[in-house]
Amino acid sequence: MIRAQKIGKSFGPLRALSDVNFEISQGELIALLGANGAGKTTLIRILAALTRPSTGTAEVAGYELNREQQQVRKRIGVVSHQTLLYGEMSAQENLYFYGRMFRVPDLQSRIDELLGLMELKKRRHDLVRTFSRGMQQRLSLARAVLHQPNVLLLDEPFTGLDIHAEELLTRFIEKAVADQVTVLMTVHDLDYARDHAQRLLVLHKGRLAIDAAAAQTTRAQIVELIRE
Amino acid sequence: MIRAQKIGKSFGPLRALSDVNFEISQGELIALLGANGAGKTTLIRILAALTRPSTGTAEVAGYELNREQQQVRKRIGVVSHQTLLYGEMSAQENLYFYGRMFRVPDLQSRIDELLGLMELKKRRHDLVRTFSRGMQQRLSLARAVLHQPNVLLLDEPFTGLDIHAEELLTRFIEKAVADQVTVLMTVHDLDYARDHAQRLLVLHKGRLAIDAAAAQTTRAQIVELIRE
Amino acid sequence: MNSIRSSHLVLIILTFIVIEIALYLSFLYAPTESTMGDVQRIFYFHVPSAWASFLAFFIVCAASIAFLRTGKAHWDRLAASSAEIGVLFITIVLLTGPLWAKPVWNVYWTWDARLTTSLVLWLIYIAYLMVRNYTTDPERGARFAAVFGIIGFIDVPIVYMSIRWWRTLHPAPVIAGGEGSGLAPEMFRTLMFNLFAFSILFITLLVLSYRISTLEKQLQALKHQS
Amino acid sequence: MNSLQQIYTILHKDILLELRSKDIITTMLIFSLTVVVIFNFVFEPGSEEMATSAPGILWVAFAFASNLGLSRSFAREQENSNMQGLLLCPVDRSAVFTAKVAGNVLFIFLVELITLPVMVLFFDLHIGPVWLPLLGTLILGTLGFATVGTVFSAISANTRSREVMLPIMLFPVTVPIILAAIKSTSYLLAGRDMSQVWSWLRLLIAFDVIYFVVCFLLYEYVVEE
Amino acid sequence: MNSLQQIYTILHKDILLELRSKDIITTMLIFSLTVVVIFNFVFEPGSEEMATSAPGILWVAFAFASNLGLSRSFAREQENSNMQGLLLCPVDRSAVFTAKVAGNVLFIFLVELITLPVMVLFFDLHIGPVWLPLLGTLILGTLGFATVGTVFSAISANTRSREVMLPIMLFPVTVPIILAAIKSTSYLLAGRDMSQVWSWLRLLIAFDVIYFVVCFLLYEYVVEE
Ligand code: HEM
Ligand SMILES: Nc1ncnc2c1ncn2[C@@H]1O[C@H](COP(=O)(O)OP(=O)(O)OP(=O)(O)O)[C@@H](O)[C@H]1O
Ligand SMILES: Nc1ncnc2c1ncn2[C@@H]1O[C@H](COP(=O)(O)OP(=O)(O)OP(=O)(O)O)[C@@H](O)[C@H]1O
Ligand SMILES: [Mg+2]
Ligand SMILES: [Mg+2]
Repeated sequence: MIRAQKIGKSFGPLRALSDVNFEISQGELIALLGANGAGKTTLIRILAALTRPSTGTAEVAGYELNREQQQVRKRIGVVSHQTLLYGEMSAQENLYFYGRMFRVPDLQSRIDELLGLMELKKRRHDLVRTFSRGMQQRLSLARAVLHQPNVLLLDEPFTGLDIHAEELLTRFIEKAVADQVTVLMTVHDLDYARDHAQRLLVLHKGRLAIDAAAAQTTRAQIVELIRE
Repeated sequence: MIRAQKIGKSFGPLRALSDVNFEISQGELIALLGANGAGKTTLIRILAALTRPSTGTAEVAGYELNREQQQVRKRIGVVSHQTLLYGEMSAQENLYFYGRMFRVPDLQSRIDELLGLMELKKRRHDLVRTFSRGMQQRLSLARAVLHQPNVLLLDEPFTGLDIHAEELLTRFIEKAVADQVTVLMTVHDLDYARDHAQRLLVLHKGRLAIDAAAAQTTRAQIVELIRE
Repeated sequence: MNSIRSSHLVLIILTFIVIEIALYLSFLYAPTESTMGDVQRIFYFHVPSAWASFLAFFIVCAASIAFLRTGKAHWDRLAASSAEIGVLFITIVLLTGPLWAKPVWNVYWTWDARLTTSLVLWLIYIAYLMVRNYTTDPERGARFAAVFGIIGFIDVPIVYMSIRWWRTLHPAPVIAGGEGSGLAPEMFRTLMFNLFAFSILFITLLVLSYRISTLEKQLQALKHQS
Repeated sequence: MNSLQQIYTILHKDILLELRSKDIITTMLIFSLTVVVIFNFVFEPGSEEMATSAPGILWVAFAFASNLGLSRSFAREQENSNMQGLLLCPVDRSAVFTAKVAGNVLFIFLVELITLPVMVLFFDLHIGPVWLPLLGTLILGTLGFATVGTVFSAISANTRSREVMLPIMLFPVTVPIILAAIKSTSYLLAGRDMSQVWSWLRLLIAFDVIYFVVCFLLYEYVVEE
Repeated sequence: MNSLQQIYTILHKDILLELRSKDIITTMLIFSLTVVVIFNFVFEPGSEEMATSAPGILWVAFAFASNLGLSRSFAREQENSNMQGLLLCPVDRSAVFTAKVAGNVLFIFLVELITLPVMVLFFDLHIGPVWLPLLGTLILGTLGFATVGTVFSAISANTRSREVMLPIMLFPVTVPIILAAIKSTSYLLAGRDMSQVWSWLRLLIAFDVIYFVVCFLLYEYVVEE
């Protein structure tokens, strides 16, 4: 479902990514690991068609990223460092807007379902700017999965979530994976990644240093890469 | 070092905090826990004199919050959900600016020390807006401790940090506490809080539900509060 | 339930009587002006409205200072109520003026000193109301409005004087206008009484509006508890 | 067209945000009044100049107000990188462009419609016989301004350090539009021959068409990173 | 004074940011030049009107340009809630105020200094004999404008539709300053008696002092949350 070929990205003199190659098949749950500044966010943004790679190509959800952006967009759900929510609209209105943009069928009941899942139902009519950090993150997750994407690209999705929401999200991801959704997510919690992900991708200074199942790498190996 | 008396805060009809009372003495490391929206950030912001409480008073670092703000400010270090950094200035320039504002003696060597500690030395001359999330968080931590405050108010300080930086910060906090610095920090990781903090404060819907040493409460008790 | 207090009732009745008298004086007692004709009777509402708005803006400033010093919310509510009523009265001035201007100057508007001044004042206090309403946090909104209310009021006399030196066309002051302001005694008496009547009207409106905002606040508080 | 519904959705969202806060319209309205008042101090009262410069003041007020409205309208897409959220949606860039232009034209035109009568009173203008071509001028000027403004505000909103770009680009580039609009308005108000007016109006239409086509084509390069 | 160093630190930071991006100065410059150009077209070139209204146009251009500069200068403190960072520093609010006013005066004055020669050319003004009092007028007008503007930009930054709220608050309140500045400028350019000019300049000084004192006292209520 995701295939990255020789992806590289430079910001001026700085090479954020070089020669990244990997493949992820449908229904896999992959954790993207790496030190701060390793290039995880940059990679996710490239796969989400938010930034163009300097070199290389990628295929997401069966479509070529550069040529068939619309098709890709329909099929991916993205959580990024920013919430992408409108502060002056309520939770409900934000979801409604994105739902319409994605032509989600039977939108209202889908919104109800997701607000229920994220336990935001009581606050659905409050403006998003009054939400606490964790509440915004929850809503941002709801926004990302609204249109039932086949591929989820999650950049530190657990940020700001309390342990209860963390469990909810874990269960949600597990269920999605069981439904053959492909998930690529960055996390800093190694143990979480090793317990839940089927495979680990570890970036080290912009290069893909490890691409292996959790059982095939030791924790120490990864820690060492992160420590530099 | 911190004494909160009957603190309450309303946002229009919403009561974010009601009747919060506690005391923290010098050199204590306290974890502030609670579900998303429980009021942790609001409490931290009040103690940092960034928001006025609707009711109640507090004393921080030996000074009354309302009357002696300048004295309080000199003695506290704050990490908040925002980085408070200038994106268009370099790491070095940001620290230099804040250092001058706090009249940090021997500033240049202090900056070197902190950039070294946070492992940002190589990037010191890059603009902060080009930093990755974790790098920004590291710099934000350096900014907060620049003037060697007696009291640290840390709102989710581990956000975005990789495991290596997490260890660095943990060690830094332990050392600070050994030097009689008082630390109040919010975290979502219960196990971390129970392992490291001397005492736990748990907020539940704006009220202080638990104020006890880690040994005196069970994990389940706290989890239940967070689950509602 | 005493939704209307007896003191309020007295005020309302007093206002009613005084306004009736004012109407009588303006339309029946005062003589018709020789050159302008009956339009001139606008005068008896035009000038007192201007006076009432100045009074209102003065109260906004005083209450704002009190609010910033004490932090007591009731000063803020007083300032807000007074500003709203002040804007109402200055709007009346801006409506009656052109109505009068069309027949006598043959245009609705000209960029004369007094007219421009009134418009600037209107803009200042519209901005005052907007600052309050556009601030996302109500507590800060109150503080911002108070600051703006004070700085804005410094302007009331300054704007008045400076523009007067700049250009003028509008009639000179009648009351302290010295010789030859040429007002018939009946007219003068009517004007005086109307000034008094509008002051009473202003006070009544202010008291009631303040009362409403107090009740609104209590209602909010009740909503919290439940 | 299959993106019509999405254009509508974006437009609807912008209108919703506007209705909620009434930001753009109310503030632009008061603002254009303020501009008129301030510009008055340029002239001696009742002077000839005042009458002849009314069209200029009118359009400058509209231009400034629009500039503010435009920058607000894009600032809204910036707060939480919402523009990226829009880019994640499966929608053509051209649909986003069209929706944004439509929203901007709508708001600016509404403000002009409300301000115009006030200006007519203030400057004692006689628009009775020419109200229809005047309205046409208003729409044409607004269209050109909003088209260019939409692209430029996207540029200025997207590229960080180039935050300055909106006014820097907008004013010089739209000087032809503003001028043509001022000219035709003043000819109309002065009761000049329609053929003279028409030559300026034609220019205005030409600018509008050119700007729209160019902006439509360029927009996709502007919104992406 | 013990906060002198902090005032300098804040000012230094603002200058550094400006030198890096140059956005405030460029924006203001382009803007005021555009206003002049547009007005140039409003009037018939070389006409009487043009000469008599030059001081007005000059000041209106400066006022609008300053408005833009002021709002940008505050927007910078907003990006990552930097104003909160400043509030965490142990520094008097009045020091922050003074530093911000100083920075704003500096930037605005620079722009005026660059724009002035252009205006002199465009409007064919003869400022030779009066350049010194003219400069004084420029500084005094700028000071008053920047003082009030600094307070208001802090307010407007915390309102919805912040770009528009600033001019809505700023312009009506600064009418006396703009007026006095226009008056003394036009008296100077018309070669009137210095005593007449002086009466307006005195007024300008009085306004500046009053506004500065009041704003200085009120600033602390504005920046806190
Ligand atoms: C067109 C809009 C007009 C506006 C905005 C306006 C505004 C005002 C204001 C604010 C005052 C009170 C000022 C003060 O007491 O110092 C005033 C007073 C007065 N106005 Fe007007 N006016 C307008 C038109 C007119 C016209 C057309 C006339 C009559 C020809 C007129 C006659 C007067 C008179 C006689 C006074 C009392 C002067 C005094 O006692 O100071 N006004 N006007
Ligand atoms: N817009 C940009 N301009 C310049 N450099 C950039 C930009 N964005 C990212 N970088 C650089 O690219 C590198 C990778 O950044 P990225 O955000 O992908 O890291 P990351 O792995 O997500 O880190 P973190 O764990 O801290 O989120 C970093 O060195 C960063 O400084
Ligand atoms: N400016 C505001 N206006 C209105 N409500 C607010 C505002 N700030 C916070 N709140 C509300 O106050 C409550 C407490 O928020 P706070 O940010 O303190 O929570 P928190 O404990 O920090 O949560 P999180 O773990 O998600 O960061 C929430 O219900 C939030 O919606
Ligand atoms: Mg990242
Ligand atoms: Mg929080």
